[in-house]
Amino acid sequence: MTLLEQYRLLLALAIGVVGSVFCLYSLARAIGLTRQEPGKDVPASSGALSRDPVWGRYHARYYGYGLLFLAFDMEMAFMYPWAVVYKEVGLVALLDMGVFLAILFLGLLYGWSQGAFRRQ
Amino acid sequence: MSFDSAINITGARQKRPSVLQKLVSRALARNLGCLIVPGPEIALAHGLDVTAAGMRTSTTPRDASVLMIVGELSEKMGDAVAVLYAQMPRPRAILIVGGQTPSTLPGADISAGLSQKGLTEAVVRLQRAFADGAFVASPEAFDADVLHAKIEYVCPMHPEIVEDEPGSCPKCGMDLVAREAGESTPDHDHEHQHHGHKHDHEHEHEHCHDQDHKGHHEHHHGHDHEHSNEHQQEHAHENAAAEYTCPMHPEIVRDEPGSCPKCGMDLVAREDAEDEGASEEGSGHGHNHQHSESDHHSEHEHSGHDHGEHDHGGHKHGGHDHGASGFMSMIEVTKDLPRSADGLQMDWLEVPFGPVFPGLPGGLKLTLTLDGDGVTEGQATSLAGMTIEVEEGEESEEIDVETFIDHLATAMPLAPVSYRLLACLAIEQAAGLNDDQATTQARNGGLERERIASHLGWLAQLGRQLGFAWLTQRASTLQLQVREANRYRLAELEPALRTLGTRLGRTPLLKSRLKDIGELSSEFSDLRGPLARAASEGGDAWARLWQRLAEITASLDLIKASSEPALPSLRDIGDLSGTGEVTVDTPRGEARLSLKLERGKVKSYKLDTPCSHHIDLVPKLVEGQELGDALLAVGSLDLSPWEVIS
Amino acid sequence: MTVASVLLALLGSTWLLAVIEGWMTTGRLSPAAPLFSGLAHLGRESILPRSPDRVFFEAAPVLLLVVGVLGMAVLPLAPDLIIADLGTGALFINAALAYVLVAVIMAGWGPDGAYAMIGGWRFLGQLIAYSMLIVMPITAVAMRAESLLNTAIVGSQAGLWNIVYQPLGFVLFFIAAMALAFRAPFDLPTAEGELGGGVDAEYTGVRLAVLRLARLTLVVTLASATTVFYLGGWHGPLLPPWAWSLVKTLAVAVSMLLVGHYLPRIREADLMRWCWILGIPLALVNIIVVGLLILVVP
Amino acid sequence: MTAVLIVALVTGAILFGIGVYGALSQTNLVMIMMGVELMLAGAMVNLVAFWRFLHPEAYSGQMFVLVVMTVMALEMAVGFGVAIARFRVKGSVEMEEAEDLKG
Amino acid sequence: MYAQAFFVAVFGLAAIGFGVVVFRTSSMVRSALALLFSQTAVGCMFLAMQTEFLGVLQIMMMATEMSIMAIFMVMFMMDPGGLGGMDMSHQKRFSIGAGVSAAVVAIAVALLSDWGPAAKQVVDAEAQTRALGMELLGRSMMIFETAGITILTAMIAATAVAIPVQNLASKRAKEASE
Repeated sequence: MTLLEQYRLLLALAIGVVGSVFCLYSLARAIGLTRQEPGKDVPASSGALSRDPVWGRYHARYYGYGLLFLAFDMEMAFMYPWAVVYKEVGLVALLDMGVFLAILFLGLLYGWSQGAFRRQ
Repeated sequence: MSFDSAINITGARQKRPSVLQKLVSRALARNLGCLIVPGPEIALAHGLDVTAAGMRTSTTPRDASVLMIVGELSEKMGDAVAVLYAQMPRPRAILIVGGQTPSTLPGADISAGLSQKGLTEAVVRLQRAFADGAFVASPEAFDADVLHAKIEYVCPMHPEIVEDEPGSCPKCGMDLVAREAGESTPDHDHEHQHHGHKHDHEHEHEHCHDQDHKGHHEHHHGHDHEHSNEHQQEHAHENAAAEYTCPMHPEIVRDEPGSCPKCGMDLVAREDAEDEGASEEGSGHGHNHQHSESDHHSEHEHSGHDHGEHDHGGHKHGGHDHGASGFMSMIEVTKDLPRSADGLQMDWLEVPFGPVFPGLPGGLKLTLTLDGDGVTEGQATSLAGMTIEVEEGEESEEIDVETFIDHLATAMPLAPVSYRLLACLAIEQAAGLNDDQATTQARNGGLERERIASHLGWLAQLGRQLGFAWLTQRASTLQLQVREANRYRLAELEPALRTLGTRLGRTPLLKSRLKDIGELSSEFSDLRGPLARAASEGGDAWARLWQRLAEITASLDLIKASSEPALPSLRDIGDLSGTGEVTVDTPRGEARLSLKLERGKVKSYKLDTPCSHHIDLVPKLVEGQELGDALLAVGSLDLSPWEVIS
Repeated sequence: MTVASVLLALLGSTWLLAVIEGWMTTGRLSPAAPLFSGLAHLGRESILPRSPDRVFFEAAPVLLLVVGVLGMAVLPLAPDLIIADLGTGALFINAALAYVLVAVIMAGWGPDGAYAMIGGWRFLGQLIAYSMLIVMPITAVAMRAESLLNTAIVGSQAGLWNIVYQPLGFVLFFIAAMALAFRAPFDLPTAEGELGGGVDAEYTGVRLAVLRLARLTLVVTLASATTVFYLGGWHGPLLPPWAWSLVKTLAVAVSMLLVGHYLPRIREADLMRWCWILGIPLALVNIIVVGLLILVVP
Repeated sequence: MTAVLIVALVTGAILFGIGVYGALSQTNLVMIMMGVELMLAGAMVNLVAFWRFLHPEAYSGQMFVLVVMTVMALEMAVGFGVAIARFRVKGSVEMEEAEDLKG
Repeated sequence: MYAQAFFVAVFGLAAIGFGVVVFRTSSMVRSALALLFSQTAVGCMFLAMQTEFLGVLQIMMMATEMSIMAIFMVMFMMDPGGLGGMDMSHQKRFSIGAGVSAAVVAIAVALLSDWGPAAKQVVDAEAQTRALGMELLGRSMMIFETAGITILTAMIAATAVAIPVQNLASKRAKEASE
């Protein structure tokens, strides 16, 4: 298979899955429709009928991790091509990546020392 | 067993011609998920094993098809049950085990006695009902008062004015604005409830409209050199400036009319008292480069209505700065909000946990104010607790002693033996009877057995809270076995009970999960029972777990040393009079009962239970905790909402 | 043909997993239970919450299912039993599984309910914790195989499985995979005791059925990935290759369920701290150890 | 053959244009960053198209895309850092309210 | 080859469509996820252009990064749910003008330039990744290491700016003020 044929197959697979889910939905519709009743459509909150919208400014306590993750995550963009040729290149590759990771690790250590690794 | 010829379920679905329906009905019958109200721990305390009866337990109404009500429900729980039932997808049915149907629900589909046998039979009938009647031609509609938003009308300036009808405020003459009645006014007249939904739509409509107005306003404020006449106009407008605030969210303050970003309600005018500094901040040169792109809009389009409100609102003339920049100022939204520990001001949410929440004892309503997934404050109330009139006046009715004992025991479904014993002891003391060695031993045996069962119930609840399925299964099985075991059987179960402790000690993650959660040092005076005893050893949830496990072992030893456990029954007391005050160490701590006996009848009594005190610890325990930790801290108190006396 | 067999294997494994899950919760082993449960879900109403973000609400279960299937599509069951043997297969499965997060956030935000929303945002924190532990162990695997082709990765384990060659990587990957599938003890976004169902809470009827199916599919996919990366894929004596793949996949999937059964839920703060303070350094150590091994042992 | 290149370049140009519009028109720091992300995405499309259709043998083209991706991530990390700091001090990340940042 | 052009165009349209949604919806999470899917479509375009490693990388990185963007949007926007439907933009005309002219200029360059003959074939994904790896360790090694330094700088900058200092001195000052 060429590359494009593979992607087409994957795309077709995804579309097929979506299609079969829709078939399932229409089957369920054929069995019956949802009856509109008071209270039924309010998000369940354990016996209390809380109607207030909750879409507010949410305090994500992990933003310290989040910031470091955004940066640190990029490391793997370089790591995969590196890993593939690692055996071929040998020691130089190890040293290269060692330096790269050591630099990034410094960043992690700095973040840790500044208290980024905690619930804010 | 005989079946009624045709059982229909009240929550059936509308029938549509479909070949699949027969098959689907069968599948539904075989896959009954039941939501237990008030909670699975009550079912276990009554010795009901739902899984063995052939249903699966669901933790949310969304995944349940049977609403199973165990025992009597209080009035407040009736409302909660109606909400839960409404939120279950059809087909759904109601199963009542040992109680009455709450008035908020349609009649029970199946009722059963409070026994495993009754439950099993009921489930068989339910399955049949689902197989036959999951789809009917015209299903009953379900509706209850509690499901409707009540609209009330308040004066934005005088919050104490609350009317049922639209109109104007008797104090200031402003138009009253509509709002959904909150939980703060539960006894509010239901007159307008049926307009609830319609009203919402109207609102939405208005609100779109208002957006337009806001848009035009925006253009007004652009400092655009091409439109110098607009500039003048702006000044004219500013002189008439007032603050606009949302009647429901006082933290929303705007310089222009519009709608509340949180609820979409119209903002109402109010006198701006102290926003000088803040709007100074928000103003300035920011809008200098705000080019007006609105030539095609009529610049004079703002509604007379808005101006009308200004006049009513009583604005402050002059001295107002250029505060109204073109867009809504975020600074103004956030400036009055409380800050979290890290200095960010986010929206706080008030979220109900309970009364039927899988991680908390049923009947306990915990309302947490959440900042992200952290708790800033919390409040616990019991919706199931008994209410005792404490007045000791002459007019209070005399209660027959046996009735009194039964009443007390059934009112506390999580510890019936303890309270039965408490009542017996108090009455006997009032009657002046002396202790009798054999009876005391048997009674103590019963009490200790209940302690074991109760602690096992708590362990199962802990497992539910922690998603620790093994613990829940193991502890529930053991609880069901211990509940009515005799000495011989208890001796058989002893190795299993001890193993449970060792297994828990070896479970990874458990210690890190429980350590330092819900710390209560011994300086709290209100602590009783396991809480007080654990306070000396760290006083966190981890210490409480081990305290309860140690008590299970200790109780086993006590039972071994005493005689056969028995249900306490009252000895013959005759027609004596007197007063008695006794304390019994129930599984949750010392309960105290003092009563006055007159001619063999209970004249008046006073009950003091551990949970009434423990529930007051909740706000302190949850404050500043992560959500899961806060719930765990509340759970580790082992509150029984029934034993909270108000 | 290949597509059909792989999908059949996926469906079969999911079904077996559902049976075992039912066995663990009810104590009854009934092979027909998943079928009846699915039919029952079809028969129940599927409720739409009032004024939700409907696009998100509808898309989330479907996206989760698509992601699970696409992940499975790049994993080989036998040398030639693979739907698409992508040149970057090991990376592709990562990319597909990243959308689990997107689906969970959608499911959390969609219904405008407090429990669901908190669950959705919690899972983002969980991703920040586990994500590096998925990526970095796979790098070490790719180092040994000198390729990102999943078939080449299995091929590189002909002599010695990676679980022996790099046990540290296996442990980290297994834990991270469980966190990705948000099964207990990492079920923070759907915690019943803490969030009353969380992101699952608003789904009913047929949507719930799709969601449950998707979640089980996800477990199978991750188990299959573990098999491919660490357990030597189709390698094994006697049985045909595809059978070995299936047996190993099922064993890993069941062990994921079992581990969850015997552990309490982890705290989110602990999960994040341990993953970053312990997990990432360990993953780096794993890479360096594997690197040295590759250089030293020919 | 060049048809694909043209299609890709046009797409990249339009994405870039949308990004420019977003970055200029939004008042919120985070939204401005979204505009920048879109601009970078447009640039990446162009880079990949150039690599694929003009110089498939020069892998520095791919390397360039990697660097752009890194820049995207880092821009977000620093941008969010600034946003948090700003929000903490002033309670807002609206750029119109950010006089002190303009200097 | 028409198929290739077709798929590039389809995903290009998807990227543009989602890109437009980013600035047209008032719900912030929608906006962030629209950007996510726009970037995903860009990744799919890469795939359609047979640049597999970069495409898959783009699809993966953007899923996590844009989701993190979503939470920051929710944290800092006044009305993340978009319930009020407010307009958070300014200088619309100028921006539209700038955006359109930028796009037009770029399109004009794309259409008017002579790009010369296009390469017919590329090597398969496996070889591409390998070649990229060799590039990384060969000619572009300094770029790679510089990227490391840049990432470090960004990490330090982001942490230093965003994380509140909680050393002893500030804690004491806080206590004193209370």
